[in-house]
Amino acid sequence: MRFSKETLKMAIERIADRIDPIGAEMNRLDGQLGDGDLGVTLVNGFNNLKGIKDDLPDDLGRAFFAMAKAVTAVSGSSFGTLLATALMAAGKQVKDKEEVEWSEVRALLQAAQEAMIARGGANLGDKTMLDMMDSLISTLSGKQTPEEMLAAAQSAAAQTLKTFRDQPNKIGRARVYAEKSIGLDDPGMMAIARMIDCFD
Amino acid sequence: MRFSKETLKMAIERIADRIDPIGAEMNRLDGQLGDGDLGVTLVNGFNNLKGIKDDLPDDLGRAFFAMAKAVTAVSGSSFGTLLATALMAAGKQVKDKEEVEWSEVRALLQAAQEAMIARGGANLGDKTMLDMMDSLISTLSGKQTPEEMLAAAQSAAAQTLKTFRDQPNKIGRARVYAEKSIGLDDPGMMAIARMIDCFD
Amino acid sequence: MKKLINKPENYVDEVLAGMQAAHPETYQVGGATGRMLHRPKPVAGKVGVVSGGGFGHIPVFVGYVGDGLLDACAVGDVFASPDMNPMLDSIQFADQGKGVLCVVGNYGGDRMNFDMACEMAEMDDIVARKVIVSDDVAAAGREEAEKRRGVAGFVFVTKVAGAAAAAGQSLDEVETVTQRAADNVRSVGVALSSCTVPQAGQPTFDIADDEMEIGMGIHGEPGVRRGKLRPVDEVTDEMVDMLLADKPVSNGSRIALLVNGLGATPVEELYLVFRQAKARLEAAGAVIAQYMVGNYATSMEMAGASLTVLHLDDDLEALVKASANCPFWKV
Amino acid sequence: MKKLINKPENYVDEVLAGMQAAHPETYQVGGATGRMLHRPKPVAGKVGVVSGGGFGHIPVFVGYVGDGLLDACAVGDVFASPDMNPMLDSIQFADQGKGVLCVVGNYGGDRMNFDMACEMAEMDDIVARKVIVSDDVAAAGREEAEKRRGVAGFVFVTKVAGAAAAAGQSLDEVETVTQRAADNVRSVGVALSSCTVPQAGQPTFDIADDEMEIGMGIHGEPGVRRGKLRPVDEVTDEMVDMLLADKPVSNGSRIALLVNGLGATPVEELYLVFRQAKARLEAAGAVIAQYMVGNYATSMEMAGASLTVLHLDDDLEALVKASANCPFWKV
Ligand SMILES: Nc1ncnc2c1ncn2[C@@H]1O[C@H](COP(=O)(O)OP(=O)(O)O)[C@@H](O)[C@H]1O
Ligand SMILES: Nc1ncnc2c1ncn2[C@@H]1O[C@H](COP(=O)(O)OP(=O)(O)O)[C@@H](O)[C@H]1O
Ligand SMILES: [Mg+2]
Ligand SMILES: [Mg+2]
Ligand SMILES: [Mg+2]
Ligand SMILES: [Mg+2]
Repeated sequence: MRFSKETLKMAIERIADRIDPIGAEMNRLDGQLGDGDLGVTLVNGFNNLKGIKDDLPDDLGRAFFAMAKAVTAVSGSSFGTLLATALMAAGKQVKDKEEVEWSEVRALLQAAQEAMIARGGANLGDKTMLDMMDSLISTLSGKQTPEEMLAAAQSAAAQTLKTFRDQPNKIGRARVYAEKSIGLDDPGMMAIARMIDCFD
Repeated sequence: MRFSKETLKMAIERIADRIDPIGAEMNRLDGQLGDGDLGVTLVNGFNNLKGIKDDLPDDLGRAFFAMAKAVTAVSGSSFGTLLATALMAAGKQVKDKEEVEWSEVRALLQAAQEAMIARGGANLGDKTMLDMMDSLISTLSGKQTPEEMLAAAQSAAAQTLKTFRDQPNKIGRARVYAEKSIGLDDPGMMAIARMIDCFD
Repeated sequence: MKKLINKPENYVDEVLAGMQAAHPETYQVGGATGRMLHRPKPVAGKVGVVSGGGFGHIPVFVGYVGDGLLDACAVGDVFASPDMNPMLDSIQFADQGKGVLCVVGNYGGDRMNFDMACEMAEMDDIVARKVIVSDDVAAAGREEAEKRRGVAGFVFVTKVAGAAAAAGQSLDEVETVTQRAADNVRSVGVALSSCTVPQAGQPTFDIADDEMEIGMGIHGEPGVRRGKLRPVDEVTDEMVDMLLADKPVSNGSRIALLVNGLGATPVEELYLVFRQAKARLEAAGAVIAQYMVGNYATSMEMAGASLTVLHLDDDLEALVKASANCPFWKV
Repeated sequence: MKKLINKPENYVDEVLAGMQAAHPETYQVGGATGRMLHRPKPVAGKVGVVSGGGFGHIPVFVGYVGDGLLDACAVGDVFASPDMNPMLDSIQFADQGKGVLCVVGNYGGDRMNFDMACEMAEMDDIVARKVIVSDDVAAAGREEAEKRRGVAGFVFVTKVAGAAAAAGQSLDEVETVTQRAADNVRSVGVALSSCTVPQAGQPTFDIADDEMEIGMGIHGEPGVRRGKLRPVDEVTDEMVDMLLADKPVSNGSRIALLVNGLGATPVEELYLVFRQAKARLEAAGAVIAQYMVGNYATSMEMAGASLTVLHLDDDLEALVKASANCPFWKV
């Protein structure tokens, strides 16, 4: 099976299934440094995605765009906007295709990362979800199957959290608490790690 | 000499000459029962009248109307409005005449009194300037010359003040202080008495 | 006192100067004391329509000088009647040989001074008549309706008078139909906060942070009920109930509706009042043939809103809908 | 919190319902979430013009849906950007094959969400472009002009865009002239009191009874100077000085001027501001070719006023003066 709208549907189902406890955890984490709404964004976002998962268009590009729309409908939080941005950037890469090879997923992540940097104005190293994306992109290099990719992603995610834990946040709401953020995981990074775990 | 615009001009000059001390006295008196603005009305009113006295039209009716306009320009106090009403009512009686007999003055006062009752809604006996007008109208009956009329007016004014002093005010701002007003002269009555004295 | 003003004693005259500076094609300051606002030129061949009253209610009174509305208006101090002279100036300006109708709010000073102005005008052989606006149902019961204050109903009554005059009706006709408008207009307001007369410097009345007063007058005169602030739908219900109790509608009754802001209330909130008032009035059978939402009769920085209903017949409806134009209102 | 509202969480949607109820010939609520206001029908054969932004500034943004103005507008919560979806709805509604121009205030969320909406629209082969309004000279210095917030200048920029589109100009042309309007518009405001976001329930900021803040933003963002309230002529002078220091006028410079009330300030006071601003600008050589006085960009019950100057060229002057019509503004 190649990467298709069925893959997207499955991903939504897997994450949506576990989003409530993840949301609660992320609200707590975001509340330590920010406004504590990341979990709300995640829960509402995946609720919306669940609502459209059975009606995704066959065209992968349009499927990604439909997901972006669903995500943007929930709130004005940074994570939601950046996730939607990522989905749109990925969508543009696969416009007019119904399937792509698994090995192409890495290129989609790369396009997503670039768009998120352009949209959000943060840099790599600022201790945001961008840094998580970055290590995922690195680790997926050369991986061919979903199984290989999941294993690599999980260990990269754990490693990245560890690497950044003792650095300060340099962007967004958490920047004001730069000192306080040392020793704490970035909520956006952690959210991605938790989502990856959903495929285990 | 009959009653003409020259009579009005002379009356304005006489009263305006003495209006400052009268005004101060009336402010005090009005202040005991009302809002203490009667003197202001009198001073400003006669200032305005002084300003037009040399330009009074020959037509007595129009002369009275011009005086009414000048009086209304000063303020929204009851006395000013009623005085203007009186002047207009008198003016209507002598429209298109340049002179009238002195004996007609009583009829002018009567017309003035009726108009003031219609405008202000007070009754005779309420202890207002209307009661003063009423006793002047009575006393002028049969009098022919200005000298006779002045003497009669002065004694009637004094008598009227005395008669009403120990009665309560029944209209206007002073009504609220009805009890307190017993023993005090009504400011509007007193103002008329003082104006009559100016011709002595 | 928190106002964007210069010296309080110059407030009225400076605002009038600003109004003329902004709208010279509509407003000219005139009269011996500068307390008349009039159109640049009288409109020939029609009955004149004028008004006058205390200041601080813009657009009432003076803002309604314009096409199909007032020819001239006398301006008093804040919340105080103008004296008779600018009223007479206004009548003289507006008269074009066909007579003048004065639309007058039911306040002692305004009435008395307009009475005198009309009498004075007579001396110049000008026929001037008065129609009194007394639309505030909260000010007195039905049996004493003549004691009711004039509030936002002025807007509709003036519109009818202006339109009838513009249509070339005679003074008798203009007076008759304007009187019918005055007889058929009802208003009630709710105040949430006070205004401040510049020369007084202090709020006119006190009202707690969680209170409202239903039926309060546009100068802060006492209303029928002071109580806790309620949701806007309930407040609107209470006002609609008062209006309909005073003059009911039957199925198909055609009305004009004004949802009016008192000055400091955001227009967003006026749309909430409108939404509920419309629903309630239509449920009662009324057909809202014409309506307005906005600040049409104010009390400077008073917060609150009022509802005005004009019960229409064919003539009144045509006149309310006729075109008109002033800087605050285009129909 | 003293507001005529129902439940705070329903505030925006109920006001929109009221606006549609009052003006169905101009406003229709639409979009998947009811957060778009649009004209009953798109106008064929012209470039679409849309906007969107936080609520609580009526007539900005959504009140300017109308003839010669906006075709549709996305509506956020109070003082919060709408999400991308009603923006996309608006673009899709307005597109008639000639492309769409989005007039967007310079706020992070509004910009980002319109960026996404434009990208999304591209997927449907709709060409949508953005012009950013950043007119508040108090928000940042000249060297950082791109950081300035968008305030009442939105009114003129939208007018230009709407008129250019109505005149049949191409998207390139509409974009170019609208950008020129945005580049040539400057505003500054003064706040006297705070507003209250309904869901917050408390005033957004504190300000003493005798204080004003010059340059405060329309959500209560800090200004350039907080100080004692001064006479209106001096306050106006300070604002005019700031505008002219940022972009001077020379003898004969033609400008459009907006004297805007922030919501709770009586229109009487706006005429005082106008009077002085006009005198000062004319003394500096400016010719005021077009002007407005009233509540055109508000912050709910915030008291205060703002001045906006649009520096005109022949094209901009013609577009600013072109006819337009929405319930809050007829040109
Ligand atoms: N400009 C940015 N670029 C990349 N990631 C960002 C940016 N701003 C925030 N984030 C990520 O989003 C997370 C917070 O998301 P969220 O709570 O939705 O944001 P907020 O409440 O601050 O709007 C952060 O932990 C960080 O990983
Ligand atoms: N309705 C009335 N009818 C007749 N006279 C009146 C009336 N009201 C007041 N007055 C007279 O006017 C005098 C007060 O005048 P003024 O101070 O100008 O009135 P106010 O300040 O109450 O408006 C009273 O002493 C009384 O004589
Ligand atoms: Mg957050
Ligand atoms: Mg947030
Ligand atoms: Mg007195
Ligand atoms: Mg008095």
